[in-house]
Amino acid sequence: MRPRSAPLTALAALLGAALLAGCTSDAPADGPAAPSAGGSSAAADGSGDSDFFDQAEYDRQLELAKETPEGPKGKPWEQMLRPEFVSTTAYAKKGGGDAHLCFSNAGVFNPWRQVGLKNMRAEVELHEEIGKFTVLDAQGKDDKQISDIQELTGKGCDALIVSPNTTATLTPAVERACEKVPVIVFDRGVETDCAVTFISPVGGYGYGAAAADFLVERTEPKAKILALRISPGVDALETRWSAAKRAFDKAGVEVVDAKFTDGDPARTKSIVADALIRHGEIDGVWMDSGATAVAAVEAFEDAGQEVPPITGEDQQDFLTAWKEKKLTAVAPAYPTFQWRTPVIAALKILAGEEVPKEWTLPQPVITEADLDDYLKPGMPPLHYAMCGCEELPGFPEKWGGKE
Amino acid sequence: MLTMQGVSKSFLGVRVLHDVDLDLRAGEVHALVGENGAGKSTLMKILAGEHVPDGGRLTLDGTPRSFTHPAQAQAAGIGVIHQEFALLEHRTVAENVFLGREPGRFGLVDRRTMERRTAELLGEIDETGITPRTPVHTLSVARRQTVEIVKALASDVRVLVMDEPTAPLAEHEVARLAALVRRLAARGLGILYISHRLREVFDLSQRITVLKDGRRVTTLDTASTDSAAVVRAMVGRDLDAYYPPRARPEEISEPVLTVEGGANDRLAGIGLTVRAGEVVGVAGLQGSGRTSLVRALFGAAPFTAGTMTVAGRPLRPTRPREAIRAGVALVTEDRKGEGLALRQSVRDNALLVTRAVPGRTRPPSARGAAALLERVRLRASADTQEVQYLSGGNQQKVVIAKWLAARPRVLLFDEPTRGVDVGAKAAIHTLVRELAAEGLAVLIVSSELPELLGMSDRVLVMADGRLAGELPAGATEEAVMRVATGGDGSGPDQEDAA
Amino acid sequence: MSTAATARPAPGTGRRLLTALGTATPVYVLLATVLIALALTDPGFYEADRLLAFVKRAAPLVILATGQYLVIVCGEFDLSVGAIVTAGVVVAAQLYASFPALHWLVATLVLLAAGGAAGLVSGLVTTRLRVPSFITTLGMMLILEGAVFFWTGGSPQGALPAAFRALGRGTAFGWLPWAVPVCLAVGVGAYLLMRADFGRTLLATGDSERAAHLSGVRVTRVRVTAFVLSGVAAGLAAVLVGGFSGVSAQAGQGYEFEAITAVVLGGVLLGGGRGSVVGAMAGAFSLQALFTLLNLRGVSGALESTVQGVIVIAAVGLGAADYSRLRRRRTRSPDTRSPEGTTR
Amino acid sequence: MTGDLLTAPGEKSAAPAPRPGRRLRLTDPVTGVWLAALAVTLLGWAVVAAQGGQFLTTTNVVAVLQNSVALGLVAVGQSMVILTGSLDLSVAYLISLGTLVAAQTMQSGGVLLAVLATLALSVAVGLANGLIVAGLKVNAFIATLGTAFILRGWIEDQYTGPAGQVTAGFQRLGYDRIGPVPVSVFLLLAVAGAAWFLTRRTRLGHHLYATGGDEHAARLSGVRTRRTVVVAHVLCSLCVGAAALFLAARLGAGAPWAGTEARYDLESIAAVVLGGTALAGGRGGVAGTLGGVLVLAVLDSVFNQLAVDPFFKNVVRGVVIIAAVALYARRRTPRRRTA
Repeated sequence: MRPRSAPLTALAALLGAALLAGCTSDAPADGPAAPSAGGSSAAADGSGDSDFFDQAEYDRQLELAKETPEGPKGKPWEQMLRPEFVSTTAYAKKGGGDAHLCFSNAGVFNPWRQVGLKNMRAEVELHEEIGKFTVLDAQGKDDKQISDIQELTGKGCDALIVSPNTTATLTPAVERACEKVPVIVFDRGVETDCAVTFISPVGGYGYGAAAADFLVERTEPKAKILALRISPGVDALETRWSAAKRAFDKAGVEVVDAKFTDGDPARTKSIVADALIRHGEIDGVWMDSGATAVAAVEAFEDAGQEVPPITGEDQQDFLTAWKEKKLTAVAPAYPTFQWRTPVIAALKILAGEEVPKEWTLPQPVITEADLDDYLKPGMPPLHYAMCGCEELPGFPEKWGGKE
Repeated sequence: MLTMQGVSKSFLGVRVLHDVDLDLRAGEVHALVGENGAGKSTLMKILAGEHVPDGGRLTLDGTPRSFTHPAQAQAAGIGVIHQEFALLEHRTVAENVFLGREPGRFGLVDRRTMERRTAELLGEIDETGITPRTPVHTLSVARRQTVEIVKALASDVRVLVMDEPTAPLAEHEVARLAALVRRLAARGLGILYISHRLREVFDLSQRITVLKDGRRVTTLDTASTDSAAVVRAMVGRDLDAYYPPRARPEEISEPVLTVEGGANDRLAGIGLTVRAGEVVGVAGLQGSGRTSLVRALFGAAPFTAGTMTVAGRPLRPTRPREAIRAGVALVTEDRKGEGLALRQSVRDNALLVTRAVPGRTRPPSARGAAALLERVRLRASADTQEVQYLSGGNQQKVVIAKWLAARPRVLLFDEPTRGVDVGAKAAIHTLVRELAAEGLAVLIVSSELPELLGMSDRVLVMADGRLAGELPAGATEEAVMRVATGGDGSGPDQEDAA
Repeated sequence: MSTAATARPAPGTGRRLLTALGTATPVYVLLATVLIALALTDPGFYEADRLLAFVKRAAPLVILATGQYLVIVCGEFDLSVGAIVTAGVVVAAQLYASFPALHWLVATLVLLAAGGAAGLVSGLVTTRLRVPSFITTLGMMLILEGAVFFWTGGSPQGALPAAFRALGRGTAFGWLPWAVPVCLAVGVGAYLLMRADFGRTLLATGDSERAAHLSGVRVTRVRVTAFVLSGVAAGLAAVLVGGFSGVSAQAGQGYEFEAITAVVLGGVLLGGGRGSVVGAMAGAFSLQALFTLLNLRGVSGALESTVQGVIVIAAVGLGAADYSRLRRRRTRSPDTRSPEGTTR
Repeated sequence: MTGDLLTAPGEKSAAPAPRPGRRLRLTDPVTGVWLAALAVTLLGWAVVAAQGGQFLTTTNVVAVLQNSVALGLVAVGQSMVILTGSLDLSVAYLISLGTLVAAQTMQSGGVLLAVLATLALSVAVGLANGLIVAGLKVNAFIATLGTAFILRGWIEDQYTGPAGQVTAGFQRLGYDRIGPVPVSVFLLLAVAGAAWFLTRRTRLGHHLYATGGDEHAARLSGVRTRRTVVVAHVLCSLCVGAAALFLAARLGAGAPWAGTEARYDLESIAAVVLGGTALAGGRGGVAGTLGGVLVLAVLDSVFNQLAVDPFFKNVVRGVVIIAAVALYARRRTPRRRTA
């Protein structure tokens, strides 16, 4: 018989196997919890920016941004804001032996994540008590990350670190994992509090507002602002934008264009050039992330115009351009040093030490004043300055830099 | 049974059919003849449901019909055997036979019934070499045609339209086909038989309808007419001198092409000489190695043994390019598939060889190209026209022009006038003879024995991949067939292992 | 031919023009429409420096479309050009990280050669191993993207110096962007190439590989050459893109589809054998002009792709419809006959 | 495109007709790709074992199967359009939109309505694709690329992030399993089985192959080729709709990048050709496609076990895809010269 009946046979066989094996579910035992609105993110159910705006969270972030964190000075990755500690004795690793840490990574699809992963690996190297460090990369696929988390829970990890690809979609998988191992979530959150700790910097509102406030301060009222965004639908970026929009609206500054660049510098240059033509001049540029900031700066130069106040991020190329071209700029950061913290947290948890339920890291903003502290010559253009990696083993070569 | 009255068709203002009337009786073989472009194809496509006529009526058994899709024509009982087979190479015979009308219920295909009925149909026409499950791509051309016919029979056709059914067939296969056609007619089918070959037409048909320039010229009773009358009706003049005069002995000079002991997996012990000024014919049954021979000479399916010289220099072409460099040219049997780049202009086709093989000759200027096309008596509205829109005869002239541009020493023709209308045929024959007279060595392969015998200064006969004999000019067709079939009438069954 | 001339009605100027434009007619109409719309939207668009800036912006896509045209017209696809651009920019940055003093010309030549090498591999795999080029170049795209980031650990490590970037960003004589003469040179070069023997044999190969082979065309070499040229064009585009916008890990993203769209928009037949390189370049200009128009009209960033999609389908759809009519009209001169077997 | 130039078409000596017996042919791509899947599994097992790991654990098997579902569903749909000689590049965006529509409808209108809405959306997109390809005669590559752009614009304009909420009951489709076999695998097998039955046993299936094999011949034989192309596109989109439903169940919400980040468009085409279906249409089938999907999934799992750099994975995948198709091309070269 040609393989024409193969699928049917297989189906029958599987059904038979199924009856013998009985039914199990990888969904959380008590059924998936209905994710509540609020928390660190909100699911949108339609269009418009307001869906991403959460007044309480906004206020909280703006306050946090002003506070001084607890913790060792000069080591922001160990600092925390308003910590509420929880006991972790239940998770303390019994007996000696090396710890097995596992990490489900959303992916390394941008330089920020690449720098971050290097930080994390270097942090792991610092600790001899970590015997094994398993990383599964979901390559940006939610579906794969769900499977990765399932796979990792079956691998005898002592603790599981998760950097979720998407907030909402990974919730059930994380809940399931919580039942088996202590889970540490960082960067984006998930809509469950089952994780032992959730590590993140202050947040998108803080970022967006810091940048917007700077522009409001440096421009006249009624100024024309160009907003350059990467792409729609990314929650972290949407919160930045909604905070900025609010700040602009309040100050009466006009956002003449809000455009998506896809993170493509060529496209960014075209957009800025066309905006200059449409609006005559642009008084300020707000960006939801720094990837294309230098391209925007160049577009002004190429058009023979002075670069207006501009916001960027702590990426090396932007800091270099800032210094060399004496820009009026500010660089809020979403620091990559947060990739170190989960490892530290995991070891604390395995040692039974208490950790904050929400470990909120400081989120410094680079200003004219401290630009020189962050700009390290010899680092590659897409490096993120706020990596907290200067003291780590292998610096700067592992990060692609030179002494 | 089938009548067409006043059928007209225009393509954007240009009329290609004017008020054509035609009637077909049950059990009749009705031949449709005419030069290329006379409107035969369009008429056939209207019957097949591929084109919708602008005017006129079509009735089948007294019921008026109009088709907008081939499926409707089929359902009405009209089957069409196209010149280019409508077969799916990678599907089985049964799947092809029942394509578009698979048996079964609820949209399911009843394979068993399908295969059984295919076997029955094959049995009905005594075809034993094909099984329903054979994939079509493993079949020979003749057998594929049989599958096409079975396909038509499977849909209970009442009318069968056959477009140049013998064009791809060898002589003995033609005889088989003729027998089959007669049988089908005897079963009460009406058969519309389109052909260029008048001999078949007279052999098979009861009536002949002649089309010219989109109009019906006449319909004749086959029994009471002769081929001269039909040709006159087709071309509107007499064509007495079919073939140009042969070469006089003094016009034939030194050998240009020689082969000794040429062999490959299809050929063995080939030894031949073609001299400048000479036209040598190659006869043989389909599969006897005629095409393999010219392809070996051209390097397309090279000899693996033996020696070959062109103009005194040894040559062992392993690719056409090498043969071309040495001055060998091949006009292939498959004009559309191998001879022309159909979407390119007349000029680009004519210059293709000189452009592809620099060094042999420089590509002629635009004026040179025009002179070349005039030389082959091409009738085209402009040399920037795409060749696909030319008639078969004109296309063939472009192929010949392509080779002349490269100034060859040896011209190989494989079926030079296949699918070419009567007028263009004569022009090509004249041209071939002229070229020989200019000192080229010419080798012609043709399935049409009258053409071969009329054109050649001598005829080589092939059988089983070998040269079985050589006959002088003026040999009879019977003599050729005797050599080709092994001389003792062991019969036309000696075909390929198909 | 002399007999034909009398029978044929003298074609009107319009018809002759249509015939000359050939299959690319719809793209010229589209280009003209978009250019007029641009003029209405922004009267300053036709000032010399603005126009030059537009050409500069369009240059990478035009060059990619030119390369892609060569591949498509011989019956193949090249999906790897976007990856070659990305890889090119990253490789250049990496080169400068290791050899900061590298002369810009050397770096440029390295990129062109590397692009050509990638094209050579694609071409050889396609012709020798008979893998459909869609798959070959899809695989090449995965391989290039993977390899280059595997090598650099995810992101390029060096910055591109001003000298290297001049070709994509700088100007000659203070007013002429270098990208414009480069683009012009590529355009003229491709036009001449297509008129030359190579171009004609390339078209014939795309039309009928068998016929070309039996006419002495070295079809494998012709095809491989087309792939190599497409790769070199992508390498050149990488130089321009890298120059225009600097180091980026996603410099070439989406360029492969844009280039193919541009070529098809230009009336070139996917599958080979028909279409002009000028049409392909016009397709690229139309696409870029369309992007600019959408930008200038302030169409919501998100809806931009919808507009693009609709226009591409409409233009190509209209092209297919228009073309068949044009073809028939040309066909039916009295001495030529119905197309035979062209329906395939 | 690259036919055998060296053989005279008129003289193709017929190979002996294949014996009617139904023996397992190793040269058959379907057999080949399943053997390859087996080989990759064994290889993975050996390599992982050599590194001191275990490959064939329940966890891994579950992961392999689970990871095959979404791609499998899309690839099954893609096989049907490719068999018909067409192509669908809009699948990735359709998945994204599908998950969003499913999750949102489910939040307000219940599971049944959500399923119907998603499938209705799929039919609409498939119909649009089919009509543009068959009706407007736009090359499938461009046509579906165009619809992809249209869908993309729609998604980006309408959605700013994950939306909607899937009911707990529906989530079981994404998470439950029976023994080591996730229930979603049964969804895949059901869809694949239906597709297989459709292509092999029904009139429509015969017409799909016929249209892909030689559209002109099919049309002359009375096959409604345009209708067939349209139906193939609708069927493909329905499979994609099923994939969207599965992903919605798995993700618990709709995600605007669910389809694009996984590059389901190109990946599904890769899986289909890996499974031995000719890109030109007319040859191949669903059974091979499933094998192709499995090869990719197993490969991925092996990479996971060995902690291969994700960038390097792409290199290997590219090489595997090219190599596989090169092998098929070699096998398809008939051995004509031995006659």
